[in-house]
Amino acid sequence: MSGALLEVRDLYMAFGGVCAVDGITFDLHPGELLALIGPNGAGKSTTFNMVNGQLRASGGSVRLAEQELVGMKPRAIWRLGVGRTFQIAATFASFTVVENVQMAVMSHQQQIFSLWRPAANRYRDEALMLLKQVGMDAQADRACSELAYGDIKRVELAMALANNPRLLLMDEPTAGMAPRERNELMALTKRLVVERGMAVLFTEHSMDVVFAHADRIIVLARGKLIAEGEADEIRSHPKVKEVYFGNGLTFEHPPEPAVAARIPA
Amino acid sequence: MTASVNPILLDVSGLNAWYGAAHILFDVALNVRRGEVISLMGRNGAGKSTTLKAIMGLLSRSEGQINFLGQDIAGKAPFQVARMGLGFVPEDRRIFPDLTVTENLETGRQAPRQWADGSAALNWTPDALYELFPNLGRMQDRRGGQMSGGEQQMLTVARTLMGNPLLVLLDEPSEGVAPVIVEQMAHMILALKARGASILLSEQNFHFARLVSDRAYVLEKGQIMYEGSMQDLTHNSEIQRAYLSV
Amino acid sequence: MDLSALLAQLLNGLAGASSLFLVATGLSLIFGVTRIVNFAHGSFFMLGMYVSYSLIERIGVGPWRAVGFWGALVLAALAVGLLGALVEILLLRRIYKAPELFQLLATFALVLVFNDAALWIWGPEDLLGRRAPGLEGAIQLFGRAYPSYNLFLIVIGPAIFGLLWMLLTKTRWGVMVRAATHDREMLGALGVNQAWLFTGVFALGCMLAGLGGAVQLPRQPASLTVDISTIGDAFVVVVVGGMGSIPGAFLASLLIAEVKAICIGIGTVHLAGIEISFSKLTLVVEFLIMAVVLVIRPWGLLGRLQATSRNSAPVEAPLKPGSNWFRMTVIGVFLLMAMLPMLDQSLPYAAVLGQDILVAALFAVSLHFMMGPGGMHSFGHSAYYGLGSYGAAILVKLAFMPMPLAMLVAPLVAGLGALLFGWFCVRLSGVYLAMLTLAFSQIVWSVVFQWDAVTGGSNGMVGIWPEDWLSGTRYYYLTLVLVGLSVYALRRFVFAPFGYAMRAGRDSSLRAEAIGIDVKLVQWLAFTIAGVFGGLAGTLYIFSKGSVSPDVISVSKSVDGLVMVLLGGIQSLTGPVIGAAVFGVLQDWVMRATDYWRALFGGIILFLVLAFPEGLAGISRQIETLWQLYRPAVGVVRREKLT
Amino acid sequence: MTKQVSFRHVLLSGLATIAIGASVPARAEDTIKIGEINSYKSQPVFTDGYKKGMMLAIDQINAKGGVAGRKLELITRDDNANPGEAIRQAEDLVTREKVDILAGAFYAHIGTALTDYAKQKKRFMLITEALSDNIVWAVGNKYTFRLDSSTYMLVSSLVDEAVKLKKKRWALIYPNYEFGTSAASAFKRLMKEKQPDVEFVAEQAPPFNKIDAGSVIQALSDAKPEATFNALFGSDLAQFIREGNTRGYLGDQMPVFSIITGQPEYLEPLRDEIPKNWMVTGYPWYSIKTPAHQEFLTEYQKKYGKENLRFGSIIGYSTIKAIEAGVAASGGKTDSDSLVAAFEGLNFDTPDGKTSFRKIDHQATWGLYVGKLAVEDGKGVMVDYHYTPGEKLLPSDDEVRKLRPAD
Repeated sequence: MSGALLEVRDLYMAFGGVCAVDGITFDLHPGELLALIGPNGAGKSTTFNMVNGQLRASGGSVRLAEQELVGMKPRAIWRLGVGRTFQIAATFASFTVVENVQMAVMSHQQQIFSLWRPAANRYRDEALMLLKQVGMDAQADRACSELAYGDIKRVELAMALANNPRLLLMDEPTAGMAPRERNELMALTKRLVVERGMAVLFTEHSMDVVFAHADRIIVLARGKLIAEGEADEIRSHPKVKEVYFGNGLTFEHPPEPAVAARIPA
Repeated sequence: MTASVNPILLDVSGLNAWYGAAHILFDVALNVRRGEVISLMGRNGAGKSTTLKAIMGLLSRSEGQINFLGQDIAGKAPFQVARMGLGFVPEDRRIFPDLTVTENLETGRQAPRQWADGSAALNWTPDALYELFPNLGRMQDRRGGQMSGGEQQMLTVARTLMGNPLLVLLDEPSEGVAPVIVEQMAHMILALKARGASILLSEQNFHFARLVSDRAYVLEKGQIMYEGSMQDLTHNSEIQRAYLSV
Repeated sequence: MDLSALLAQLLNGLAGASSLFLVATGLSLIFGVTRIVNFAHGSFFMLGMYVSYSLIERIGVGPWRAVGFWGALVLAALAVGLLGALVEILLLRRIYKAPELFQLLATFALVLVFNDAALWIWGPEDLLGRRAPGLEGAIQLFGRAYPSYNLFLIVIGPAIFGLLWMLLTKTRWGVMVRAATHDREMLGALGVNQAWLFTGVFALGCMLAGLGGAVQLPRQPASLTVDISTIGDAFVVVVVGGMGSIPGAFLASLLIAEVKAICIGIGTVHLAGIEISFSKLTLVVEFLIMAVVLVIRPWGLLGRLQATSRNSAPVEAPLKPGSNWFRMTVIGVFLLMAMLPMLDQSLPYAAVLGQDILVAALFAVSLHFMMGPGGMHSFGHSAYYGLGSYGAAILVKLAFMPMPLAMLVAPLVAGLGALLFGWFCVRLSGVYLAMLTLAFSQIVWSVVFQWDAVTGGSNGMVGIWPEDWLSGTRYYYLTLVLVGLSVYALRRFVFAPFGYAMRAGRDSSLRAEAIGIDVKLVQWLAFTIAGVFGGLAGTLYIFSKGSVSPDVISVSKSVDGLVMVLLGGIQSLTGPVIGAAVFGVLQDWVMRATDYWRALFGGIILFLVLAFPEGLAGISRQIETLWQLYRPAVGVVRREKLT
Repeated sequence: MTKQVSFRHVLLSGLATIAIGASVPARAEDTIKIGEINSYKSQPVFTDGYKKGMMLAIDQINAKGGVAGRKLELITRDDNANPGEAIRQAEDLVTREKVDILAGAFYAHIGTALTDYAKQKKRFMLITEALSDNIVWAVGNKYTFRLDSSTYMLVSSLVDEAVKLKKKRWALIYPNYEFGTSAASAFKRLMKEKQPDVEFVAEQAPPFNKIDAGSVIQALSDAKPEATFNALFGSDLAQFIREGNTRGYLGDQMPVFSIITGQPEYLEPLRDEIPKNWMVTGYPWYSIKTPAHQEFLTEYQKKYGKENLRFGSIIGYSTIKAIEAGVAASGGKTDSDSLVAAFEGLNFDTPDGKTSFRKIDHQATWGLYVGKLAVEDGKGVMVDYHYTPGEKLLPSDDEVRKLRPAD
């Protein structure tokens, strides 16, 4: 027994002959923030979709605390304590902010098929607490359709926390946010991980965020796992530099000194 | 830098805009000269994309003066604005997923243009664009929907260039793509600038903006809070902290 | 049927497929690009017949009659295309931003207007066109006479198919059209005047429908009923083929025409002593095909999962519980309705009309329950209305159940039907789901229509009156109370967690599944609930009329419900009630006002469509927007500028 | 508050509309009001002539001073081809217009619904056109009478001629609804009775108004029948004939027995394509020489111009004549029981001669013209026809008693 919460073994996915994820293997431990990085189209979202059951893996296994997840439906996996946010944030557009979170709590409390008593006052306080954690409590009664993109991401996070997940999957959680907001959100995530003993798997394109917050990093390229390790190892990994970082000119803390003059005119 | 003596291409003043009932932009004023790359910076939700969309005529409700090449374009339909030589690259990679790369480019095609002084503007052909974006050249018959995010981002830009725009509005080009692609974007913008293109881009990535632009405007809650050269902004840590959350 | 007979029947089917393809492909094209469910497409087909008739009678005679005839076909198609362009410019262009399916309401109104216009111009009689010059006779094929005109039909379908395919894939215009299907706003930002693109597509689609009608004229007289019968066929073809897919439309029209021809060819057979009439099966065979295809392939034969179009409607506002004013209004209306029978001296008819409006309101509210919060559009809600009414009739007449018990059980019969059909339907989405509901309703209709022994066939069943102690005014009050309770209950459901789960599944099923909501199960239950209350409406209806006929399951009954919901406003919970009331009163009034009441009715709906594109219940929001739009800018609170 | 304000507006305007729509019109006490419900919008070909016929009779009667000292007044309502709507219109006519007599119905299912309504509400009802046998038999009741001849009568008027042909192999074609199916089963039963060796080799029942004529013709001709029975009409019939002519199914070799084809409504659109060898029922208004019909024709064309008559014209006219006779017989009383009593066995004049409502089943003895089709001056006409009075076309009283529930 490895003590891992999530064990991914030889995970494999093919779409009509094209191999999107090609036999990847990794572990994730409670209390750990694991970043999954790689170029667009490397298979990150596909991996996420297989872990939360939205796609059924063509091969390999995904185990959460010894339990096999492959073949289970997303909602069943969710009930086992796997929360998720999406790359393109999707809230329920005709709901208010707090209703979105209430919906998640009501689902967690198995009240979906409750037909009579109004939903508006159910678990409102719990939902407001969750919103407070992500700094959205002040906008609780706004319509979600009016929110800025970054705020929607925060609402999503609050929803994902509604069922006290053991494992949180976050697909580009800070996309569309300013640098400080990114750091704030990830710091919050890290705090939750520690407080709740959760594990988080997240994808991210902002290397500043990744290097600052991830405990460990795994790198995907063309469906294959090409590197795994802590920030320093990955930062100087030649293959990762080649396929993903480039010269790091747009990082706050570039792997090598950025020189604007190196850009050809 | 070089362009401050060049004529003004786009001159916006008193721009207000609304989403439904929400008032988003308040008296925004900015200008772009020929040959300049301008960054519109600010936090998420500050109104950067809204400004670009308002200039393009994509909002159902906006007020103010938008002068492009000496003509008032406020209130014109997006297609009219585009036909006058204003190119728009949206933030969310709105390629046409069922169309091939070549067909996507075709949707953006417009006739070659001339500047008011009679000189020819940049004239793009698919081949020229394939040279600028070698990746696209290798997948001319692939459907847009089957491309990776980075490739789609390239295609969106290339498609807009097919309209031979005199000024390109580029909405968050570095968003949601791998660092290596962001870098390519920076190369691309500088390459375009070298050929004399004018670009107004909205951007949150300060490092990216610093690399490519001459001047910057900083937006906060729908108002312009700062304008100045990129160099000045780089050294103004107060503004950076206050409005860019750096 | 021997082999030569089979081959000959297949050839017959081939000819039939062509005309079907022409009309269906235009519909598919229009839907693909504009997302408009063009209910008036059959009307354009009908006008194609009438216009070509008139033209042929003028220029298709005399020595140049051959030139005149073929020229008339082309001219008729062009004329109908031009009319389509006018419709797009004057009407549809103004309502593209309205909520989903709203354009269906506008095109429904056009059907009424065009039909009366045709009646006014061409008169009520069927007009049998001339035969095509040079193709009057028959050739010998498989030892049988085969009309030479059919050969022309067999050629024209594939020819148009080829031309369209070239147009869409090989021309710049075609590329633009395909791009507009996905994202017309982006296309506009690239410098394409999408308004004219849409006009062009709509005109082309209508022109194809007109051509389909024109080429059919030598085989079928122009008549005022072809609009409705054609639109049904065309929809089926489009859906079976896959919406927006032109090769799909071609394949589907072939499939349906051939299956029909073979059914007719088989005729009546005796199997194990049972007589089976395949000929009678043609009443419903296309809907059977559609149901089977959709169950196996949820997006039609060659269709693909529709990428979410960006060309979509505004987002619905969050639900708000009714204010005190609203509650008082509701109570007021309820009391007013309760007073109607007391007016039997001054307004004796008020209660009669009130009764029908109450039933219609329940029907509309139950439909809205699944369409609005549930996000499942239904073109076949009449199935449950019909099951409720026939359920009651059969329980009373054949099972000798007491009337009150039957009233209780019959809605459950409808619920059972919904449970069964819903299981298949919720696996689909969008227009496909809607069309599968239509298929099921047509299947129920055809069973009821032909099962003489139990349902009384096309004549229906009679003598289903309330028991004496519940008749007359008492029955009105019973209806009022039951409808009131039902509407209240459905409203409660929407405000309860279940209603939230319905809307969550509608807004984003991906996200809903990711927070543990079994979206399909929620939809299935919602579908069934809608079926039960739709059934109750049918039950209430039948005891007020005393008789029932298959009309209660007809497509037009479903369409009436749709019109009420859309007229009232699909994004509002009060919408269907207002829609039903306005629809009922309006129709009752116009039917008496003029002989051309259809045109008047259609005209009024068109006016309402243009004036209130969010439905009648959306008036308030429009007033709000107007108010803000013209409010002087100085009133806006400005934020402090940081310096 | 905008939401509620506008909601209130909608509501009030809705109620106001109900109120205006439902208000009682002024009543003229001295008229006998006839409330007539029909499918005006759905069946304009028939109802146009029908309404004209009714108006002609009313004008004539009122010009003579009315019936029993009261003038006649006609109020028509469209039923939108829907039985539920028809019932509501009946209620409207009764409650708001306070009509004395209800009449109407074109479609069988609407006629059936109104028949049952009459029974439930104990209202006198004259079904004018709907042909279903049920109306006088299976669901027949004390309060309902029917003017036009029934499906059974149409079929039975042709059977005697059909038997004379001594053809063994028959094909049947009819629209797939009650009119067609009951006509076909009546034809088969009557033929079997009179010619036991008859065989029905092909049977096609296309959906009404949606025939696929080419396939149908081929399927019929593949069965090699010697004669055909047809109950198609309207657009289906036109397609059947054109395709049948082209494919050589119809013609000299193929005798066809066809109900209602000779009615001008269905004959005129066929123009000169009338096939040979058809025996039909219909209404040859252009060549009926009886003085009564001549007078009707003259008056009709005087009032409406030289236009062609329809079968609807004579039905509409005779409807009013029957009501006139009924009211006269009841001595001007228009309560339902008096009218029922007056109508049972009532004799009345029509342009086709004396007709009566049978006491046993309330069916009028409306007669039928049976003859051949021919083309004259490029138009289809009936020739060599004879008139068969209705009483000869109905089954025996014993059989009727079995078919009709006791009142």
